[in-house]
Amino acid sequence: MDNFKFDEATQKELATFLEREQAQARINATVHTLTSMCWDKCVTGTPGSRFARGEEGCLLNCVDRFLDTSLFIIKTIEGQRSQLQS
Amino acid sequence: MDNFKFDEATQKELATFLEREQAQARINATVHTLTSMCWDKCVTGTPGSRFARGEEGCLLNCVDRFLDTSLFIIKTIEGQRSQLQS
Amino acid sequence: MDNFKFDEATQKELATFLEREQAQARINATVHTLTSMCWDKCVTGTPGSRFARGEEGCLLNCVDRFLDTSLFIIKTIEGQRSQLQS
Amino acid sequence: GVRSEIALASAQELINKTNEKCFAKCVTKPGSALSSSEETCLSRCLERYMEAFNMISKTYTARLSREREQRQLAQI
Amino acid sequence: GVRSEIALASAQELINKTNEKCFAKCVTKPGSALSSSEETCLSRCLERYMEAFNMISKTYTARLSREREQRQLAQI
Amino acid sequence: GVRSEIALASAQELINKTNEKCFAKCVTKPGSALSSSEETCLSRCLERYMEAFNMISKTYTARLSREREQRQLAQI
Repeated sequence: MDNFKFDEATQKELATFLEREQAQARINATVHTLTSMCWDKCVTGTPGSRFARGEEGCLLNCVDRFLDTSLFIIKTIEGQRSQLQS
Repeated sequence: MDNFKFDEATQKELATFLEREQAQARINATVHTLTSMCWDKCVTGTPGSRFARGEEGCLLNCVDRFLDTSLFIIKTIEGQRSQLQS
Repeated sequence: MDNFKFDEATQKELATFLEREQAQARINATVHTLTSMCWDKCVTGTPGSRFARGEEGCLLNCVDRFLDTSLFIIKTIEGQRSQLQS
Repeated sequence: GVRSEIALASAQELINKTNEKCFAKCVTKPGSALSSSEETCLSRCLERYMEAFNMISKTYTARLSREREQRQLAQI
Repeated sequence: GVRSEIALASAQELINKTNEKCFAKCVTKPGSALSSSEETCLSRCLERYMEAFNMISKTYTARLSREREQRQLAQI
Repeated sequence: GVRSEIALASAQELINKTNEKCFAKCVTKPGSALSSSEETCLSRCLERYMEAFNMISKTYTARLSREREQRQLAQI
Protein backbone atom coordinates (compact mmCIF):
# COMPACT_ATOMS: atom_id res chain seq x y z
CA MET A 1 0.00 0.00 0.00
CA ASP A 2 2.84 2.35 0.89
CA ASN A 3 4.45 1.72 -2.47
CA PHE A 4 1.28 2.46 -4.45
CA LYS A 5 1.53 5.72 -6.41
CA PHE A 6 -1.01 7.71 -8.43
CA ASP A 7 0.22 8.98 -11.79
CA GLU A 8 1.13 12.68 -11.95
CA ALA A 9 -2.12 13.91 -13.59
CA THR A 10 -4.25 12.18 -10.93
CA GLN A 11 -2.02 13.59 -8.18
CA LYS A 12 -2.53 17.13 -9.51
CA GLU A 13 -6.29 16.64 -9.80
CA LEU A 14 -6.41 15.34 -6.24
CA ALA A 15 -4.38 18.29 -4.96
CA THR A 16 -6.69 20.78 -6.72
CA PHE A 17 -9.76 18.99 -5.33
CA LEU A 18 -8.39 18.99 -1.78
CA GLU A 19 -7.35 22.63 -2.01
CA ARG A 20 -10.84 23.66 -3.15
CA GLU A 21 -12.43 21.64 -0.34
CA GLN A 22 -10.13 23.20 2.25
CA ALA A 23 -11.02 26.66 0.92
CA GLN A 24 -14.71 25.74 1.28
CA ALA A 25 -14.12 24.58 4.88
CA ARG A 26 -12.38 27.90 5.67
CA ILE A 27 -15.28 29.87 4.13
CA ASN A 28 -17.79 27.82 6.18
CA ALA A 29 -15.84 28.52 9.37
CA THR A 30 -15.77 32.27 8.62
CA VAL A 31 -19.53 32.33 7.90
CA HIS A 32 -20.19 30.61 11.27
CA THR A 33 -17.99 33.16 13.10
CA LEU A 34 -19.57 36.13 11.29
CA THR A 35 -23.12 34.85 11.94
CA SER A 36 -22.40 34.37 15.64
CA MET A 37 -20.84 37.84 15.99
CA CYS A 38 -23.43 39.72 13.90
CA TRP A 39 -26.30 37.88 15.66
CA ASP A 40 -25.03 39.14 19.03
CA LYS A 41 -24.63 42.68 17.67
CA CYS A 42 -27.88 42.97 15.68
CA VAL A 43 -30.53 40.64 17.14
CA THR A 44 -31.22 42.17 20.53
CA GLY A 45 -34.94 41.47 21.08
CA THR A 46 -36.93 38.26 21.55
CA PRO A 47 -37.04 36.41 18.20
CA GLY A 48 -40.31 37.03 16.32
CA SER A 49 -41.87 35.43 13.25
CA ARG A 50 -39.67 37.76 11.19
CA PHE A 51 -36.72 40.05 11.93
CA ALA A 52 -37.60 43.36 13.57
CA ARG A 53 -37.06 46.57 11.56
CA GLY A 54 -33.41 47.45 11.83
CA GLU A 55 -32.27 43.91 12.69
CA GLU A 56 -32.27 42.73 9.06
CA GLY A 57 -30.43 45.84 7.80
CA CYS A 58 -27.94 45.54 10.64
CA LEU A 59 -27.25 41.88 9.72
CA LEU A 60 -26.82 42.70 6.01
CA ASN A 61 -24.40 45.57 6.75
CA CYS A 62 -22.56 43.80 9.58
CA VAL A 63 -20.49 41.52 7.34
CA ASP A 64 -19.40 44.24 4.91
CA ARG A 65 -18.54 46.72 7.66
CA PHE A 66 -16.59 44.05 9.54
CA LEU A 67 -14.54 43.33 6.41
CA ASP A 68 -14.14 47.10 5.83
CA THR A 69 -12.83 47.39 9.39
CA SER A 70 -10.34 44.64 8.65
CA LEU A 71 -9.10 46.44 5.51
CA PHE A 72 -8.98 49.78 7.38
CA ILE A 73 -6.84 48.29 10.15
CA ILE A 74 -4.42 46.62 7.73
CA LYS A 75 -4.11 49.87 5.68
CA THR A 76 -3.47 51.90 8.85
CA ILE A 77 -0.75 49.52 10.03
CA GLU A 78 0.91 49.48 6.61
CA GLY A 79 0.75 53.30 6.50
CA GLN A 80 2.52 53.54 9.86
CA ARG A 81 5.17 51.03 8.84
CA SER A 82 5.98 52.90 5.58
CA GLN A 83 6.16 56.19 7.55
CA LEU A 84 8.64 54.59 9.96
CA GLN A 85 10.80 53.28 7.08
CA SER A 86 10.96 56.58 5.15
CA MET B 1 9.75 -2.28 18.22
CA ASP B 2 7.78 -1.54 15.03
CA ASN B 3 7.51 -5.25 14.31
CA PHE B 4 6.22 -6.08 17.77
CA LYS B 5 2.53 -7.09 17.70
CA PHE B 6 0.01 -7.72 20.50
CA ASP B 7 -2.19 -10.80 20.06
CA GLU B 8 -5.76 -10.19 18.90
CA ALA B 9 -7.44 -10.43 22.32
CA THR B 10 -5.04 -7.88 23.81
CA GLN B 11 -5.56 -5.58 20.82
CA LYS B 12 -9.35 -5.68 21.33
CA GLU B 13 -8.99 -5.03 25.04
CA LEU B 14 -6.71 -2.08 24.33
CA ALA B 15 -9.16 -0.65 21.77
CA THR B 16 -12.06 -0.93 24.24
CA PHE B 17 -9.97 0.72 26.95
CA LEU B 18 -8.95 3.61 24.70
CA GLU B 19 -12.53 4.09 23.46
CA ARG B 20 -13.84 4.28 27.02
CA GLU B 21 -11.11 6.77 27.97
CA GLN B 22 -11.90 8.95 24.95
CA ALA B 23 -15.60 8.86 25.87
CA GLN B 24 -14.62 9.98 29.40
CA ALA B 25 -12.52 12.83 27.98
CA ARG B 26 -15.51 13.97 25.84
CA ILE B 27 -17.82 13.83 28.89
CA ASN B 28 -15.31 15.88 30.91
CA ALA B 29 -15.13 18.51 28.15
CA THR B 30 -18.94 18.76 28.00
CA VAL B 31 -19.20 19.12 31.79
CA HIS B 32 -16.65 21.97 31.69
CA THR B 33 -18.59 23.74 28.90
CA LEU B 34 -21.95 23.25 30.67
CA THR B 35 -20.56 24.47 34.02
CA SER B 36 -19.10 27.60 32.39
CA MET B 37 -22.35 28.39 30.54
CA CYS B 38 -24.73 27.63 33.45
CA TRP B 39 -22.49 29.56 35.88
CA ASP B 40 -22.80 32.67 33.70
CA LYS B 41 -26.58 32.21 33.41
CA CYS B 42 -27.39 31.31 37.03
CA VAL B 43 -24.77 32.78 39.37
CA THR B 44 -25.34 36.51 39.07
CA GLY B 45 -24.53 37.83 42.53
CA THR B 46 -21.32 37.99 44.56
CA PRO B 47 -20.42 34.44 45.69
CA GLY B 48 -21.55 33.73 49.27
CA SER B 49 -20.83 30.88 51.69
CA ARG B 50 -23.59 28.97 49.91
CA PHE B 51 -25.61 29.45 46.72
CA ALA B 52 -28.38 32.04 46.90
CA ARG B 53 -32.00 30.86 46.66
CA GLY B 54 -32.76 30.36 43.00
CA GLU B 55 -29.11 29.95 41.95
CA GLU B 56 -28.96 26.30 42.98
CA GLY B 57 -32.28 25.41 41.31
CA CYS B 58 -31.22 27.30 38.20
CA LEU B 59 -27.94 25.33 38.04
CA LEU B 60 -29.72 21.98 38.53
CA ASN B 61 -32.28 22.75 35.78
CA CYS B 62 -29.81 24.42 33.42
CA VAL B 63 -28.19 21.20 32.17
CA ASP B 64 -31.48 19.35 31.55
CA ARG B 65 -33.13 22.31 29.81
CA PHE B 66 -30.04 22.84 27.65
CA LEU B 67 -30.17 19.19 26.54
CA ASP B 68 -33.97 19.51 26.02
CA THR B 69 -33.30 22.54 23.82
CA SER B 70 -30.83 20.49 21.82
CA LEU B 71 -33.39 17.69 21.31
CA PHE B 72 -36.12 20.24 20.47
CA ILE B 73 -33.94 21.85 17.79
CA ILE B 74 -32.98 18.53 16.21
CA LYS B 75 -36.63 17.37 16.20
CA THR B 76 -37.78 20.66 14.60
CA ILE B 77 -35.14 20.43 11.87
CA GLU B 78 -36.00 16.77 11.15
CA GLY B 79 -39.73 17.68 11.07
CA GLN B 80 -39.06 20.39 8.49
CA ARG B 81 -36.92 18.08 6.37
CA SER B 82 -39.57 15.30 6.30
CA GLN B 83 -42.23 17.92 5.35
CA LEU B 84 -40.02 19.07 2.48
CA GLN B 85 -39.51 15.51 1.25
CA SER B 86 -43.21 14.49 1.33
CA MET C 1 15.88 11.30 3.51
CA ASP C 2 14.40 9.09 6.22
CA ASN C 3 17.79 7.56 6.88
CA PHE C 4 19.54 10.91 7.20
CA LYS C 5 20.62 11.64 10.78
CA PHE C 6 22.10 14.73 12.45
CA ASP C 7 24.98 14.07 14.84
CA GLU C 8 24.17 14.16 18.56
CA ALA C 9 25.44 17.70 19.26
CA THR C 10 23.35 19.15 16.42
CA GLN C 11 20.30 17.19 17.60
CA LYS C 12 20.65 18.65 21.10
CA GLU C 13 21.10 22.17 19.73
CA LEU C 14 18.01 21.74 17.55
CA ALA C 15 15.96 20.44 20.50
CA THR C 16 17.00 23.42 22.67
CA PHE C 17 16.17 25.83 19.83
CA LEU C 18 12.73 24.27 19.26
CA GLU C 19 11.96 24.23 23.00
CA ARG C 20 12.82 27.91 23.30
CA GLU C 21 10.67 28.74 20.27
CA GLN C 22 7.73 26.75 21.68
CA ALA C 23 8.10 28.58 25.00
CA GLN C 24 8.02 31.88 23.06
CA ALA C 25 4.85 30.77 21.22
CA ARG C 26 3.20 29.90 24.56
CA ILE C 27 4.17 33.30 26.03
CA ASN C 28 2.75 35.05 22.93
CA ALA C 29 -0.53 33.12 23.26
CA THR C 30 -0.81 34.07 26.96
CA VAL C 31 -0.13 37.75 26.21
CA HIS C 32 -2.91 37.72 23.58
CA THR C 33 -5.36 36.12 26.04
CA LEU C 34 -4.41 38.52 28.86
CA THR C 35 -4.68 41.57 26.57
CA SER C 36 -8.13 40.50 25.37
CA MET C 37 -9.39 39.85 28.90
CA CYS C 38 -7.87 42.97 30.50
CA TRP C 39 -9.08 45.16 27.59
CA ASP C 40 -12.67 44.02 28.22
CA LYS C 41 -12.30 44.64 31.97
CA CYS C 42 -10.46 47.97 31.88
CA VAL C 43 -11.24 49.83 28.65
CA THR C 44 -14.93 50.64 29.02
CA GLY C 45 -15.28 54.00 27.24
CA THR C 46 -14.86 55.07 23.62
CA PRO C 47 -11.15 54.96 22.73
CA GLY C 48 -9.52 58.40 22.93
CA SER C 49 -6.12 59.71 21.83
CA ARG C 50 -4.75 58.31 25.10
CA PHE C 51 -6.06 56.01 27.82
CA ALA C 52 -8.53 57.57 30.25
CA ARG C 53 -7.45 58.02 33.87
CA GLY C 54 -7.96 54.70 35.58
CA GLU C 55 -7.83 52.65 32.36
CA GLU C 56 -4.02 52.61 32.23
CA GLY C 57 -3.62 51.72 35.91
CA CYS C 58 -6.29 49.05 35.55
CA LEU C 59 -4.43 47.49 32.59
CA LEU C 60 -1.08 47.58 34.41
CA ASN C 61 -2.54 45.91 37.53
CA CYS C 62 -4.79 43.49 35.64
CA VAL C 63 -2.02 41.06 34.64
CA ASP C 64 -0.40 40.90 38.08
CA ARG C 65 -3.71 40.51 39.93
CA PHE C 66 -4.81 37.80 37.46
CA LEU C 67 -1.62 35.86 38.14
CA ASP C 68 -2.03 36.49 41.92
CA THR C 69 -5.55 35.05 41.63
CA SER C 70 -4.11 32.00 39.92
CA LEU C 71 -1.55 31.49 42.73
CA PHE C 72 -4.23 32.11 45.38
CA ILE C 73 -6.51 29.46 43.87
CA ILE C 74 -3.73 26.87 43.59
CA LYS C 75 -2.63 27.56 47.20
CA THR C 76 -6.22 27.24 48.47
CA ILE C 77 -6.74 23.92 46.66
CA GLU C 78 -3.42 22.56 47.95
CA GLY C 79 -4.34 23.69 51.48
CA GLN C 80 -7.63 21.82 51.31
CA ARG C 81 -5.98 18.68 49.96
CA SER C 82 -3.35 18.61 52.75
CA GLN C 83 -6.14 19.12 55.35
CA LEU C 84 -8.02 16.15 53.87
CA GLN C 85 -4.91 13.94 53.98
CA SER C 86 -3.97 14.73 57.60
CA GLY D 1 -16.17 11.66 0.76
CA VAL D 2 -14.31 14.78 1.86
CA ARG D 3 -17.09 17.03 0.51
CA SER D 4 -19.90 15.43 2.54
CA GLU D 5 -17.71 15.40 5.67
CA ILE D 6 -17.21 19.17 5.35
CA ALA D 7 -20.95 19.74 4.79
CA LEU D 8 -21.76 17.52 7.78
CA ALA D 9 -19.28 19.33 10.02
CA SER D 10 -20.79 22.65 8.98
CA ALA D 11 -24.38 21.45 9.64
CA GLN D 12 -23.28 20.14 13.06
CA GLU D 13 -21.63 23.48 13.86
CA LEU D 14 -24.82 25.31 12.78
CA ILE D 15 -26.91 23.17 15.15
CA ASN D 16 -24.44 23.73 18.02
CA LYS D 17 -24.41 27.50 17.48
CA THR D 18 -28.23 27.67 17.19
CA ASN D 19 -28.49 25.66 20.40
CA GLU D 20 -26.11 27.99 22.23
CA LYS D 21 -27.63 31.26 20.97
CA CYS D 22 -31.30 30.24 21.30
CA PHE D 23 -30.87 28.70 24.76
CA ALA D 24 -29.19 31.96 25.87
CA LYS D 25 -32.03 34.05 24.41
CA CYS D 26 -35.13 31.92 25.16
CA VAL D 27 -34.37 30.03 28.39
CA THR D 28 -33.28 32.84 30.70
CA LYS D 29 -34.39 31.11 33.94
CA PRO D 30 -34.25 27.33 33.45
CA GLY D 31 -37.27 25.71 35.18
CA SER D 32 -38.33 22.08 35.70
CA ALA D 33 -39.34 21.73 32.01
CA LEU D 34 -39.33 23.83 28.84
CA SER D 35 -42.48 26.00 28.97
CA SER D 36 -44.66 26.45 25.87
CA SER D 37 -43.56 30.09 25.55
CA GLU D 38 -39.92 28.97 25.70
CA GLU D 39 -40.63 26.43 22.94
CA THR D 40 -42.31 29.10 20.78
CA CYS D 41 -39.31 31.35 21.31
CA LEU D 42 -36.94 28.47 20.45
CA SER D 43 -38.63 27.59 17.17
CA ARG D 44 -38.71 31.25 16.05
CA CYS D 45 -35.12 31.72 17.17
CA LEU D 46 -34.11 28.64 15.19
CA GLU D 47 -35.78 30.01 12.02
CA ARG D 48 -34.18 33.45 12.49
CA TYR D 49 -30.71 32.02 13.15
CA MET D 50 -30.87 29.86 10.01
CA GLU D 51 -32.11 32.92 8.06
CA ALA D 52 -29.25 35.03 9.42
CA PHE D 53 -26.76 32.29 8.50
CA ASN D 54 -28.06 32.13 4.91
CA MET D 55 -28.08 35.94 4.53
CA ILE D 56 -24.54 36.23 5.85
CA SER D 57 -23.32 33.32 3.75
CA LYS D 58 -24.63 35.06 0.58
CA THR D 59 -23.24 38.48 1.58
CA TYR D 60 -19.82 37.02 2.39
CA THR D 61 -19.44 34.97 -0.79
CA ALA D 62 -20.65 37.97 -2.86
CA ARG D 63 -17.96 40.11 -1.23
CA LEU D 64 -15.29 37.47 -1.83
CA SER D 65 -16.08 37.28 -5.56
CA ARG D 66 -16.21 41.11 -5.84
CA GLU D 67 -12.75 41.34 -4.29
CA ARG D 68 -11.41 38.56 -6.53
CA GLU D 69 -12.62 40.51 -9.59
CA GLN D 70 -10.99 43.72 -8.34
CA ARG D 71 -7.69 41.92 -7.87
CA GLN D 72 -7.93 40.50 -11.40
CA LEU D 73 -8.72 43.97 -12.81
CA ALA D 74 -5.75 45.38 -10.90
CA GLN D 75 -3.45 42.87 -12.61
CA ILE D 76 -4.35 44.02 -16.15
CA GLY E 1 -1.27 6.19 32.10
CA VAL E 2 -3.97 7.52 29.77
CA ARG E 3 -6.51 7.63 32.60
CA SER E 4 -4.44 9.85 34.89
CA GLU E 5 -3.54 12.14 31.96
CA ILE E 6 -7.24 12.71 31.27
CA ALA E 7 -7.96 13.38 34.95
CA LEU E 8 -4.99 15.77 35.12
CA ALA E 9 -6.11 17.66 32.00
CA SER E 10 -9.60 17.96 33.47
CA ALA E 11 -8.28 19.24 36.83
CA GLN E 12 -6.08 21.75 34.99
CA GLU E 13 -9.09 22.92 32.94
CA LEU E 14 -11.15 23.26 36.14
CA ILE E 15 -8.46 25.47 37.71
CA ASN E 16 -8.23 27.61 34.55
CA LYS E 17 -12.00 28.07 34.38
CA THR E 18 -12.26 28.88 38.10
CA ASN E 19 -9.46 31.39 37.68
CA GLU E 20 -11.21 33.06 34.73
CA LYS E 21 -14.70 33.14 36.29
CA CYS E 22 -13.64 34.18 39.79
CA PHE E 23 -11.22 36.87 38.59
CA ALA E 24 -14.08 38.29 36.45
CA LYS E 25 -16.47 38.25 39.43
CA CYS E 26 -14.24 39.23 42.36
CA VAL E 27 -11.53 41.52 40.95
CA THR E 28 -13.63 44.10 39.09
CA LYS E 29 -11.09 46.95 39.44
CA PRO E 30 -7.58 45.48 39.69
CA GLY E 31 -5.56 47.48 42.27
CA SER E 32 -1.93 47.28 43.39
CA ALA E 33 -2.57 44.06 45.36
CA LEU E 34 -5.45 41.66 46.03
CA SER E 35 -7.51 43.20 48.87
CA SER E 36 -8.78 41.03 51.74
CA SER E 37 -12.37 41.38 50.51
CA GLU E 38 -11.24 40.24 47.05
CA GLU E 39 -9.54 37.23 48.64
CA THR E 40 -12.69 36.36 50.63
CA CYS E 41 -14.72 36.63 47.43
CA LEU E 42 -12.18 34.45 45.58
CA SER E 43 -12.20 31.63 48.14
CA ARG E 44 -16.02 31.56 48.22
CA CYS E 45 -16.18 31.75 44.44
CA LEU E 46 -13.74 28.84 44.20
CA GLU E 47 -15.91 26.71 46.53
CA ARG E 48 -19.10 27.61 44.62
CA TYR E 49 -17.53 26.91 41.21
CA MET E 50 -16.31 23.49 42.36
CA GLU E 51 -19.77 22.79 43.82
CA ALA E 52 -21.44 23.82 40.55
CA PHE E 53 -19.02 21.60 38.62
CA ASN E 54 -19.83 18.59 40.80
CA MET E 55 -23.61 19.21 40.63
CA ILE E 56 -23.52 19.55 36.86
CA SER E 57 -21.27 16.53 36.45
CA LYS E 58 -23.81 14.40 38.40
CA THR E 59 -26.83 15.81 36.54
CA TYR E 60 -25.19 15.27 33.16
CA THR E 61 -24.05 11.69 33.78
CA ALA E 62 -27.51 10.85 35.25
CA ARG E 63 -29.12 12.21 32.08
CA LEU E 64 -26.73 10.25 29.88
CA SER E 65 -27.54 6.95 31.62
CA ARG E 66 -31.30 7.70 31.53
CA GLU E 67 -31.09 8.24 27.77
CA ARG E 68 -29.01 5.11 27.30
CA GLU E 69 -31.71 3.09 29.11
CA GLN E 70 -34.47 4.61 26.96
CA ARG E 71 -32.57 3.68 23.80
CA GLN E 72 -32.17 0.12 25.08
CA LEU E 73 -35.90 -0.07 25.93
CA ALA E 74 -36.71 1.23 22.43
CA GLN E 75 -34.71 -1.62 20.92
CA ILE E 76 -36.80 -4.34 22.60
CA GLY F 1 12.31 29.77 9.76
CA VAL F 2 10.40 28.68 12.84
CA ARG F 3 11.10 31.99 14.58
CA SER F 4 9.60 34.18 11.84
CA GLU F 5 6.57 31.86 11.56
CA ILE F 6 5.86 32.35 15.27
CA ALA F 7 6.26 36.14 14.97
CA LEU F 8 3.99 36.15 11.89
CA ALA F 9 1.32 34.07 13.65
CA SER F 10 1.45 36.44 16.61
CA ALA F 11 1.12 39.54 14.37
CA GLN F 12 -1.80 37.91 12.56
CA GLU F 13 -3.47 37.12 15.90
CA LEU F 14 -2.92 40.73 17.03
CA ILE F 15 -4.64 42.04 13.87
CA ASN F 16 -7.55 39.59 14.32
CA LYS F 17 -8.05 40.57 17.96
CA THR F 18 -7.82 44.30 17.19
CA ASN F 19 -10.36 43.82 14.42
CA GLU F 20 -12.76 41.98 16.75
CA LYS F 21 -12.42 44.37 19.71
CA CYS F 22 -12.48 47.62 17.70
CA PHE F 23 -15.39 46.56 15.49
CA ALA F 24 -17.33 45.70 18.68
CA LYS F 25 -16.49 49.07 20.24
CA CYS F 26 -16.66 51.46 17.27
CA VAL F 27 -19.25 50.02 14.86
CA THR F 28 -22.24 49.53 17.16
CA LYS F 29 -24.89 49.91 14.43
CA PRO F 30 -23.39 48.84 11.08
CA GLY F 31 -24.64 51.20 8.33
CA SER F 32 -24.16 51.24 4.55
CA ALA F 33 -20.52 52.41 4.89
CA LEU F 34 -18.01 53.17 7.68
CA SER F 35 -18.74 56.76 8.83
CA SER F 36 -15.88 59.19 9.47
CA SER F 37 -16.56 59.10 13.22
CA GLU F 38 -16.38 55.30 13.09
CA GLU F 39 -13.04 55.53 11.28
CA THR F 40 -11.68 57.99 13.88
CA CYS F 41 -12.79 55.63 16.62
CA LEU F 42 -11.19 52.67 14.80
CA SER F 43 -7.78 54.31 14.38
CA ARG F 44 -7.70 55.40 18.05
CA CYS F 45 -8.90 51.97 19.15
CA LEU F 46 -6.16 50.36 17.05
CA GLU F 47 -3.47 52.53 18.72
CA ARG F 48 -4.85 51.85 22.21
CA TYR F 49 -5.09 48.08 21.63
CA MET F 50 -1.49 47.92 20.41
CA GLU F 51 -0.43 50.04 23.42
CA ALA F 52 -2.31 47.70 25.78
CA PHE F 53 -0.68 44.67 24.11
CA ASN F 54 2.81 46.14 24.55
CA MET F 55 2.16 47.15 28.18
CA ILE F 56 0.82 43.71 29.05
CA SER F 57 3.62 41.94 27.20
CA LYS F 58 6.20 43.87 29.30
CA THR F 59 4.34 43.34 32.59
CA TYR F 60 3.94 39.62 31.91
CA THR F 61 7.56 38.94 30.92
CA ALA F 62 8.77 41.02 33.92
CA ARG F 63 6.59 38.85 36.21
CA LEU F 64 7.88 35.65 34.61
CA SER F 65 11.52 36.60 35.18
CA ARG F 66 10.78 37.72 38.78
CA GLU F 67 9.20 34.33 39.50
CA ARG F 68 12.09 32.49 37.85
CA GLU F 69 14.53 34.34 40.15
CA GLN F 70 12.47 33.49 43.23
CA ARG F 71 12.45 29.80 42.29
CA GLN F 72 16.23 29.90 41.83
CA LEU F 73 16.67 31.61 45.23
CA ALA F 74 14.44 28.95 46.80
CA GLN F 75 16.72 26.21 45.47
CA ILE F 76 19.83 27.56 47.24
